[in-house]
Order: sequence, then C-alpha cells, then structure tokens
Amino acid sequence: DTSGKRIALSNNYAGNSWRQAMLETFESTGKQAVADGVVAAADAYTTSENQATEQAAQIQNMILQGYDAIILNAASPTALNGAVKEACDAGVTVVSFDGIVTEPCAWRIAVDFAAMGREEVDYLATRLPDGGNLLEIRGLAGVFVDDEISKGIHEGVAEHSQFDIVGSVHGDWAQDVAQKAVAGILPSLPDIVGVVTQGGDGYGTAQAFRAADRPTPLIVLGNRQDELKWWAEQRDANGYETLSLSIAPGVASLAFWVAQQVLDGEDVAKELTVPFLKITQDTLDEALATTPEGSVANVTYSLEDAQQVIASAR
Amino acid sequence: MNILLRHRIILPVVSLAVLLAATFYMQPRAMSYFGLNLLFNLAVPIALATIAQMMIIMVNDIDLSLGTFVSLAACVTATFLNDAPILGLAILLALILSYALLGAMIHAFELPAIVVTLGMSFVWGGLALFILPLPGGVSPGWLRALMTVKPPFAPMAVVAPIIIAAVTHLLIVRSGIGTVLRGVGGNARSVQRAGWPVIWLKALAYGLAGLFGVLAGMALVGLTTSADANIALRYTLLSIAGVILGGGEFTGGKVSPAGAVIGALTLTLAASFLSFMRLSPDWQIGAQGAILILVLTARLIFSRKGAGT
Amino acid sequence: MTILAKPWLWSWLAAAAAFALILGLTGGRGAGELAYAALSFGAFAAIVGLGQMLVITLGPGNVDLSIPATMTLAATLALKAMGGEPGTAFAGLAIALGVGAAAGIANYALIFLLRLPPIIATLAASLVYQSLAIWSNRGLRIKPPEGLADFATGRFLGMPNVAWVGLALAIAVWVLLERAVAGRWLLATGQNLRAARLAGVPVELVRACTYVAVAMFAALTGYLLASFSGGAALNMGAEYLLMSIAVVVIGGSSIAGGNSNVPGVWGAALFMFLVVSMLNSYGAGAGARNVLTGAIIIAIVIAASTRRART
Amino acid sequence: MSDHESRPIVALVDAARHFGPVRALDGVSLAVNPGDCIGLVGHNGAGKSTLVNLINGGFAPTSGTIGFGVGETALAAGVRSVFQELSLCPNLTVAENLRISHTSLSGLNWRRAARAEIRQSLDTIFPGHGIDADAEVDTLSIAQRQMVEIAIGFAPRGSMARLVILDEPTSSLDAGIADQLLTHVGRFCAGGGAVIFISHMLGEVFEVASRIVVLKDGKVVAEGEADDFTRKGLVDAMGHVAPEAGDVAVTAREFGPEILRTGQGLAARKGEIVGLSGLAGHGQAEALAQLYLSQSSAWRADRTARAAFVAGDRQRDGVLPLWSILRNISISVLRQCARGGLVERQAEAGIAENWRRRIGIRTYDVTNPILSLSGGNQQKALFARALASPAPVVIMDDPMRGVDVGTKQDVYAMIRDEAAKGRTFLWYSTETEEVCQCDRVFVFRNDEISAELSGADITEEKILQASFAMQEAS
Ligand SMILES: Nc1ncnc2c1ncn2[C@@H]1O[C@H](COP(=O)(O)OP(=O)(O)OP(=O)(O)O)[C@@H](O)[C@H]1O
Ligand SMILES: Nc1ncnc2c1ncn2[C@@H]1O[C@H](COP(=O)(O)OP(=O)(O)OP(=O)(O)O)[C@@H](O)[C@H]1O
Ligand SMILES: [Mg+2]
Ligand SMILES: [Mg+2]
Repeated sequence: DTSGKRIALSNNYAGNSWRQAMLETFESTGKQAVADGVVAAADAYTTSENQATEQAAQIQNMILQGYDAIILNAASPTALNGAVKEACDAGVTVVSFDGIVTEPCAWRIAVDFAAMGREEVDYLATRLPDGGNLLEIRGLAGVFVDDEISKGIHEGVAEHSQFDIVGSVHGDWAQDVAQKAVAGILPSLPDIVGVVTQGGDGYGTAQAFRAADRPTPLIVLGNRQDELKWWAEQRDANGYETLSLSIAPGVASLAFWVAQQVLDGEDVAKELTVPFLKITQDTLDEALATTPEGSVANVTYSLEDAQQVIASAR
Repeated sequence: MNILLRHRIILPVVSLAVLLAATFYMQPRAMSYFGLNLLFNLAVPIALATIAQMMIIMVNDIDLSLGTFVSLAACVTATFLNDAPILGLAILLALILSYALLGAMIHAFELPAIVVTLGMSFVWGGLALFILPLPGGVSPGWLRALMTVKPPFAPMAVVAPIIIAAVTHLLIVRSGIGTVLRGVGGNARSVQRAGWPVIWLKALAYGLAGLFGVLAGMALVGLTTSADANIALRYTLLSIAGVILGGGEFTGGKVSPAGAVIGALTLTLAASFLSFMRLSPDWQIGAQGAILILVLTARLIFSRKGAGT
Repeated sequence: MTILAKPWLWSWLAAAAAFALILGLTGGRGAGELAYAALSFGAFAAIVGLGQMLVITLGPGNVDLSIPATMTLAATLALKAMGGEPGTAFAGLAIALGVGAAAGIANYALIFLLRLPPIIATLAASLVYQSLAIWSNRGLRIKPPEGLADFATGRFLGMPNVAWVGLALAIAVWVLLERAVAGRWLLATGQNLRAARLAGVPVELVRACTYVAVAMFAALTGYLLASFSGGAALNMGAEYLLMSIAVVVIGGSSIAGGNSNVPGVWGAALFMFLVVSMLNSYGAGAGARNVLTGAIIIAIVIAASTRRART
Repeated sequence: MSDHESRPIVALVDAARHFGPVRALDGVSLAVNPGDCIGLVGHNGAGKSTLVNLINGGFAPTSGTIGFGVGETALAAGVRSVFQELSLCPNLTVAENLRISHTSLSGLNWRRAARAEIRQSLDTIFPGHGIDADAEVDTLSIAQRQMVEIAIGFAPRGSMARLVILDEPTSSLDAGIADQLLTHVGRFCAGGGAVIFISHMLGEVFEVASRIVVLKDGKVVAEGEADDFTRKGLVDAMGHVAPEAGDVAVTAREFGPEILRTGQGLAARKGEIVGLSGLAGHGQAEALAQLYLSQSSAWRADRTARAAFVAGDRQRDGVLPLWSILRNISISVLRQCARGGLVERQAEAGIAENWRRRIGIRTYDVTNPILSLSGGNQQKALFARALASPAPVVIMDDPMRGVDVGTKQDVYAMIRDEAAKGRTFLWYSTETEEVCQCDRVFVFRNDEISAELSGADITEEKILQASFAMQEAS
C-alpha cells in the first residue's frame, strides 16, 4: 500500500516543448493517482537554471521535505551522485529517467541513445543504398545524451562505409540554433544527401536548406509537431519520405509508476529500458492527429506498462 | 561613524536571519545538524566563488568568466588531481597564475575587464570541454572526506562559511596588503602615486580571485563527487548577486568579505525556501526572481535609514 | 592612421577575415550564400546589440540581462495571439512591442524605485518574464502567419528583409547618437550622471527611455526571430545574452559608458556568426571552437584598445 | 651641515615636457634647497601642475634632466606631493589612507601606528581639526579631505619629508584653516624642510614664500626673493593687465522683483548678485545644489532652463570627460540650437567659439578634448556653459577654484555685465574678497543662515563675525 507515500519530480529544465510535455504528463498522471488514493502526493519541481548544482540543492531540499521517492531527470549523470547518495542514505527511493544518474543506489529508466543513433544511419542505408555525404546535427556540447547519440551515429557510419560525415554542428536541440549553425556551415559543404539529428533540430535544418536554395536532403526528424507537420506537407507535395524518432516525454509517467512499484515493495531491477517512440511514413498521420499543436509526439504510460517493463527486466 | 561602518554588514545578516526563521517555520526538520547541512552544504562552493568575484569587484572590475572558470577547476580536480595529484596541482596553480596574468594584462593595456573576462569565459569553457567532453571524473578521496566531515556541534556547511569569512576578513579588511588592494578600487591613481606597483596589485587581486575560484571548483567536486564542463556556469551571476547582497558595491572598492559569504548563503537559502513553498512549476522560476528583488529591496529601507541618521 | 584609430574597424576586419577563411576552404564557392546567411543571422544579433549598446552607454553598471527573457516573452505572446491566422502580423508586432515596452518599464521601475543595481534588477526581472512565458504558452511552438514567415525569411534587392530592418534601426540609432539632442543627453548621462544632471540634462527620463528602448529592441528581435525560425521556443533568446554584450564591446563601444559605436555593432554581429561558421567549416570540435572564439575576442579588444591609446 | 644636506633636494636642468604640439613646460631650470619655500605662480595653463608632475615623477621629461640630492627617485628623495584633486581613497579610513602612502608600515599592529601618526600630524598642522582617524574619507567634507591629504603629505611615513609640493592646497579651505596651514609651512621650512607652494591667491604666496617663481607659457619669466616682488609686479609678470580687485566700485543698482526664495530663507531678486559665505562645509554647497535641483527636473527639460549651474568640484559635478570642449559648453544650449530634435552643428559651434573667445579659454581649437585643458581652463569652460544658457538664474558653487587672477577679473566683469542685463546670480565662495563684490550676502553657519548682509554692511569683519559667533558662544 502506497497511499501514504509522497513522490516528487526533480526536473532541471523547463525551457522547451519536450520538457513541458513531460511536466504535463507527470502532472496529469500524478493528479489522477492522488485522486485514486494510490499515493498521497505527486509534486513537480523545476530549477530556475539548467544546472547540476541547483538540482543537487533541490534534491537535498526534497530529502528535508520528507518525500518517500524522488523521480529525477538529471542535469548531469554524475554531478548529482553526491546528492542522490544522500537521498538513498536518508531512505528515499530515487528513480532517474531520460537524464539518468550513475549512482548505483538509484534506479535508471534508460533509453539506448546509442542505438537510436545507429538506427538513424541504418534507416538512411536502406533509403540511400548508394550512400553519400551526411551532415550531423549534435545537441548541447558536454551533455551525456549528445555524446551517446553521436557515438551511435558514428558507429553506424563506420558500419555503412558508403556514408561520409562531412560536417558536424551543435544545434543545442533547438530549431533556431540548428538553423543558424546549418546556415553557417552549408556554403562550405558539398552536396548533402542526408542529415542525422538528435531531435528538436530537424525543422530548423530544413529551413536552412531552403534559405540556401539547396535541395532538401533526407532529414531524420525528432517527433516535434512542427517537424511532423512539415513532413506531411512535403509528403503531400512531393512524396517526401523519412523517419522520426525520439524518446517520448511520457516516460515521466513510467518513472512515476516504477517509483510507486518500488515503494510498494516490488522487486525492481535497477536497470530498466524503455523503447524510443518511432514515427514512420505509415504512422505519420496518426501521430500528427494526436500531437497538440507545437508540442511533441507523446505516449502516456500506465501502471500496466510499468509492470510490463519491470517484468521484462527480470 | 561606527554605526555606518557596521551597518553595511547588518543588512545581510538580518536578511539571512529572517529567511532562516521563515525556513525553519515552514520546515522544522531543517532545524537540526543534519538539516542545516543539507540546507547549506552547496553554499560552500558558492561562497568561495562569491569571494573570488569580490576580489575582482574590489578593484573595480567584474568577472563574467567566473562560472566557466570554476567549472574548469572542477574538471581538473575530478580528473588530473585525482589521477595524477602532482600534475593536477600544477595545472591548478597554472590556472591561478593565468588569472594573475590576466589582471596584469587588463591593467597594462587598459582593457575593459568585462570584455576580457567575457572572452575568457569561452576559453575556460572550451578547455573544460577538452578535459571532460563528457560528464564524469571522480573526486579525490581526501577531498570528498573533507567536504563530508562531521565536526562536533555544527555541521561542515556552517563551519566552513564561518572559516571562509574569517580568513578573508583578515586578509582583505584587516591586513595591510588588503587595505592597499581596496585602495586600488577606491583610487588607483593615488595608490600609484604613493609608489605601489599597481600592476602587481591588480595581478594579486586577480590571482586571489583565481585561488578562490579554484577552491570553489574543488569544494564543488568534493560535494558532487564528479564534474562536468557546465557544472558551475551559474556561479557567474550568482557570485555577482552575492557580493551585492552582502553590501558590496560595483565601484569604489567597497566590499565586505563577511557580507559576501552571507550573501551567498542567503541566495542558497532563498532557493530552498521557495521549494518549501511548493509553488506551481510555472511560477517556480519567477519566484526566484521575485525573492531576489525582495531581499535587495531591504537594502533600500536600510539605506534610507542610513541616510537619515 | 586615423582610419586605424576607428574602433569599429577591427570588428569589420575580423568579420572579413573569417569570411575569407571560409571561402578559402571552398575555393570561393558559396560566397553569396554565406554573405546572405551572415546578414540574416547577424541582423538579430545586431538589433539586440544596438539596444544593449544604448544601455551600456548609460555608464558603468548599466546592462540589460533580461534581453533573452524579453525576447521569448514577446515572441511567445505575439505568436500565440496571432495563432497563425493570416493578416494578424501587425497586431502581433504591436503586441510584441507592447510587451517590450512593459518589460522595459518594469526593469526601470526596479532600478529607479528600488535602487537595485541594473545587473541584479534585470536578472531578477528576467526570471519573472521567463515564468510568464512558460505560464502563457507552456512551451508550445505556434507557427507564425504565413505572410509574416515569408517576410521574415524573404529578401529584397538580394538582401534579407531582416537585415534591412537591422540596417534601418542602425541608421536610426546612429542619427540619434550623432545628431539628436536626446543622443547628446544619453552620452552626457553616461559620462557622469551627476554632472549631466547639473548641466540640465533630464537624466532619469534618459535612463527610462533607454531601458524601454532596449527591451523594445529585444521584443522586436524575438518577434522577427520566431517568425524566421517557425515559432517561438522558450529558450530561443538564451544565446543572445552574451551575444548582445559581446557585439557591443567587440564593436568598439566603451564599456565605461558615454561612448558608443553603431557601425561596430554590425561588424561584430557578422563576425560572431562568421567565426562560428568558420570553425564549424574547419571541423573544430566544441572545445576548440570555444577556445578560439574567446581568444579572437580578446585579440580584437587588445588590437582596438592599443590603437586607440597610440593616437 | 653635512654634505648631502647642502645639496639641493631636487634640481631641474632645462626640463621640458611637451604634449604633442603643446609645450606645457618649455625648458625650466630650478633648484630647491633645504629651507626653501618657493611660491610658484602663473596663469591657468602656465605649466605649474606639469612642473609638479615632473618633479614627483608623474611625467618623464621630454628633454632636460631632473636630479635628486638623495636617492634616484622622488620617493627616495623625500619628495611628497599634495595634489589639488582628491587623491585619497574614499573607501578607506583616514588612517588606512596613511597606510597607502606609508609603504613600509607593516606588522600586526599597523593600524595603531597609522592612527597615531595621522593624529599627530593633523594635530600639529590643524589644531582642533575634529577629524576622526577611523572615519571613512567619503564621509568627510571636501575641506576635511584636503586637510587629511596635507597631513599625510607632512607625516613622517618612515623617513622624513624633505620637500612637500602643495598644488593649490587652500582652494577649498576657509581662511582660518588656510592660516593654520601657512603657519605650519613656515615652521616646516624653518626646520630645514622645503615647500613648493602653488596658489592663485597672491596674498597667501606673499605670506609664506621666501622665493617666488613665475611661470608663463611653460617658461620661467621671473624669479627672485619674495620681498623683491610687489603684488602688481607679480600680476604683470604673469602677463595680465587686468585691473585689480576693488578698482571697480560696486555701484548701487536697481533690482527687479524677487524671483527666488527657499525655505531656508535664501532669496534673490532679478538682476541681483547674491553671495553665500561662511566657513567651508557649513551647508552652502548643499543649499545651492538643492536649489538647483528644485529648479530643474530629472524627468523633463524645459525649452529654456530656469537655472544654470557652475560646479566648483569639476571632476564630480562639472566636466563630461569624454567630450570635446565644444560639446561640454554646448550641452546647456542644445535646445536652442536644435531643430526637430536634431542639433544644428553650425549654430552649436558658433556659440562655443564665441564663448571661447569671450572667456579666454586657452586652446586653439574647441574640438580638443576637455581634459587637454588645465584645471583652471576647464573651469572656464564650465562658466561658458552656464553663461551661454538662457537661464535667468545662475547658481555658482565656489566656481573660482583654481582660476588665475587675470581670469577672475574677467569673469567678475562678465558676471556684473550679465547681472546688469537682468540675470540673477547665486554665488558661493570660500574667498571673502569675492563675496564682498556681491549685492547681498547670506552667511551660513551649521547649515543655517546666520546673517543677511547688504550694501555697506558687506565687510569682511561682519562676515567673519557671523561665521564664528555661535561657535565662540558654545
Ligand atoms: N596630458 C596633457 N595632454 C595635453 N595637454 C596637456 C596635458 N597636460 C597639460 N597639458 C597642457 O599643458 C599646459 C600646462 O598645463 P598645466 O596643467 O601644467 O598648467 P597649470 O599651470 O597647472 O595651470 P592651472 O593653473 O590651470 O592649473 C596647458 O596648456 C595644458 O593644456
Ligand atoms: N585624464 C586626463 N587626460 C589627459 N590629461 C589630463 C587628464 N587629467 C588631467 N590632465 C592634465 O593634467 C593637467 C593638470 O590637471 P589638473 O586638473 O591637476 O589641473 P590643476 O593644476 O588642478 O588646475 P588648476 O590649477 O587650474 O586648478 C591638466 O593640464 C590636464 O591637461
Ligand atoms: Mg594646474
Ligand atoms: Mg591647479
């Protein structure tokens, strides 16, 4: 019985649509769970700055506030270990997701980001058997997710030797930053057949190609609604075909249920994996229909989903 | 006269006390050895960084690179200092030295410090990315032990700021060289005319800032156990706010080390206080701004009073 | 000798050098394309830079750190109000500028009424604006009306429309500072506030107008940038915090106030775009890119200041 | 006398200093011996401050040599300088400021030693000064700061002061304190020390100097025992033929209606020259600043200003340091020479050039930076700024600080001229002689008006009486 337990979400950043969708999913899941008497409280906290130091302080405050579990989207996989350890020592359950922490006492709901990078290149190989030049859009420098995806992409390219990465820029997972970086490097690049991205940067990339009057290459997208809409428009106009994949913000609800299960005394493995959300030419219209304007394609996970994930990890 | 001198420190002390009382009221659990430690231990590196910023503000400059510098120091601490202590120490010393050099250069070429440090923030940040392209590294064991030591009576998080304040007060306010350094901020020309080599004094002030910046990075790693290239970016603005909150002024060499430390504690506490209030996530960020304004508004009441007497 | 003493020269030289280095890589191919991109993105930096320059001219300690938040808030509210409906572009512009003016007034009220140092006041206010932006739209990216998007990404006489806007504003600011009474007041206030007041300058009016102006410049930039890149994002202004200060100082304006430099702002804005493009084109990693950018900024400042000292 | 004591403390041989085309100092030879008290006089921009800066090492000479009796540098030779503008650190206490100059003061207990030393020095020079050694300098009045600076100059500071250079030390001191200083200078020289005393107040120079050196346009034009000069001879040597003060009788005039009255009781009629007097630091400057601020607004600028202000503390209140002389002057008339909000630059330049000629600012081009002017000439530019404006009331806060005799006469005449045309002047001065030229005088004591004098009542004795009465009573 977890009806007396209190769960907190520690979030380090609220400045993009993905995080906003994540907060919303958590809030609706949490509210419902409180209303159903599953838990006593489910509160979300966001730091004012995307910084590990602030989040560490936030976690320490949660310990003081006496939460029973903290679910955590971490600013850094290692810099929060001190605070997470303190939480564990104080008897608090810590479940990290998306931005996971390496501290062994915490649970991790991980997405295999490297696999995501590899899959992008694999997909390009099926579509472009002749290969060609690729442009890589990276995320925020110095962040673990950026490095993982990039690693996967480079592994993929090593495997499919017909591809060459001829340029790489940091788009910080933001359309406007990506647009600017791509516009700056394009003039010095040869013809590009494909763009591998990390999510949140595909639309900006497409805009930059359009502004430079270059043919639109095959851009792998990242599930943002504006990207999907652009994709649908291109498809209708000229049969454009691509793949979109990213982690679903609803993973916060999965983390919530995992934490609830741990509090409930379930035996849960420390390492859990969640598949990423993939949108193909066939599922595009469906995804577009269910994604709110300006948001991100999402799925909300239920208790059953969580139990399934837990069971498959055993 | 003495009232005026003292009142510069009264305000930070009062703000901290009020905020602390409000925090204890909302979260009585904080009123314990364990609670105080959780509340304040992350303020220790901030306090050190604030002191570093104060050294720069003391000579009428401002440092926009402090956050990236502390991040770099943290990266060095979590990698070289742990793996090869001698090399790590040498690198940290080189960092301090380069800060001193920067001060001398700013003086010699009469460069605006704000621009040079803005440029340096890119440099430090880039170097940190070289050292740790990925978050990671490990805190040296002795450092972790030092930062988590449990002294009798009061937790480390309370003892350390007191020590920092006392040491820097002696160094900056009481000592002869500290007086001359503040004099550089007050009127560099007259210090020069008295025969002091102002370029060395500037180098010294910047070197001290580098020293405290490095200490901040080390303390931070001791607490977080590892580092990343972006770990302390926030410290730039936080440290400036801390100096001002502590009764310092941007020009004229008017700074107070004890005030700066208290300012750092107040800022840390303000964030915790807000999280105890359980605001809606939409407003949590804005509330941090509001509380910053509120605390500084207290300055106004005091300065009006000060002017009245 | 006199031309070398012009502080704005160095930012233009640096921009030209970066431009040439990129073209060196491509063997001269893509020059027009690159110039077009530089003008497009430089325009945003130039517009916020012009605003920041006015504030920095007010003297030591004056700076607006709320530019990113104001950009985001203005863009968010304007795009939400327009909702992608055609024919709403001017209403959206009015909303954006109105938000800018309100933010500017709020910033100045904190500075004037509460006597907060501008750095702290605008920093604190920016957190509030950020909250407002989150609260109003929860980070949804709403598309601009088509006509507006076409304008923002379009060109006129071969130059991007946004660059024309930036150019017009630069000329307006230049005339203000060089010829107008108000500009003289601003420059006097920046040199010595007390002396300016005693010389009959309405210093508080000058300060208030300046803080409102910078916020409105930021709001306009936010509005244009959101239209340009297909929607407002909560973090869209982030990089313009350091950028706005950097273009002012690289452009040769004195950070000590009372002295400003319009052509330099544009040169520096182009440079900031081109240097990143150049380093990207040469395949520099994030670390090397940062170190080199920083080193170049410092080199420009040293070059400009030693030239000035010699004359 | 031992050998080195008979050698000059400092000797300049053909020393010159040029700033680009400006020959600030053009070949000066001068030896200062122990026991000398040299009065250095000259018009504004004659090169006095430049000479001082050469002796104390602030500037290197363009040509010629500077030799010291002891050691290689001015500091080692025991040369001390008291500069006219504030060269204390305002954020430090009086004792801490001594520490700055006393580079060898060290040890754990340096504060006690510094406090004792500065107290001792202040007590010796200015008995009854009432300055706390632990007071922060920015809480002191400008006169008190000047006293502290002088005391630091004469303090032993490890070695002994052998030559003290005083650049216009009395310009912000009132007569009583100035007398204390002159007495001390006499004592110091009698004890074997040397002093270079720069002042535009010739009376003081005659009182204290044993030898007088006259500079004109960077050259020594006259030099000799003080007794060999007459006041008129000195003024002639400085190159001015302006009439002496008092030559022009103050004629009784008709005034217009009263146009000003403050809560404090300060009042002025149209066309009147109203003087403010009393000991320095008794609220006169504050009263004037308040009056000006109440007459103008920080929020709007009237087309014609109601008042104009001439600052005495020009660094703090007057000069806009980055600008040319032209822009510094024209700031007060921008609204007059603007059309549609844009400045008409020809009109502006015309006004500035006109005033440069009328008031005799020593520059060949008004587009030169204001800081290239000597202190006195900067002050003239500030005068030009106020007089050029159409404001009916001109408020002057000790505006003659550092203005030379000849110029003073010109300015007096100009003020009377403008007053006759119907302008009102409020004029605070530390020099009683100037105040005596006014139509009406308010004497301040402890931030209040202690006497209002007019007509024949305006005499030095009456003013002094009103300044001191209360203090003697209490
Ligand atoms: N740094 C400088 N740059 C250019 N010109 C200078 C500089 N310093 C002094 N001068 C010029 O040198 C001349 C002598 O100046 P100085 O200050 O020595 O005169 P002064 O005799 O002290 O005059 P005053 O009585 O007004 O103080 C002046 O014409 C002045 O404009
Ligand atoms: N910032 C500066 N830049 C260039 N020259 C300067 C600067 N400040 C002062 N000077 C020069 O130094 C000389 C001395 O200036 P200062 O204000 O000390 O004059 P002063 O001797 O006090 O004037 P006065 O005797 O007229 O009161 C001036 O001639 C001026 O040209
Ligand atoms: Mg002089
Ligand atoms: Mg002088």
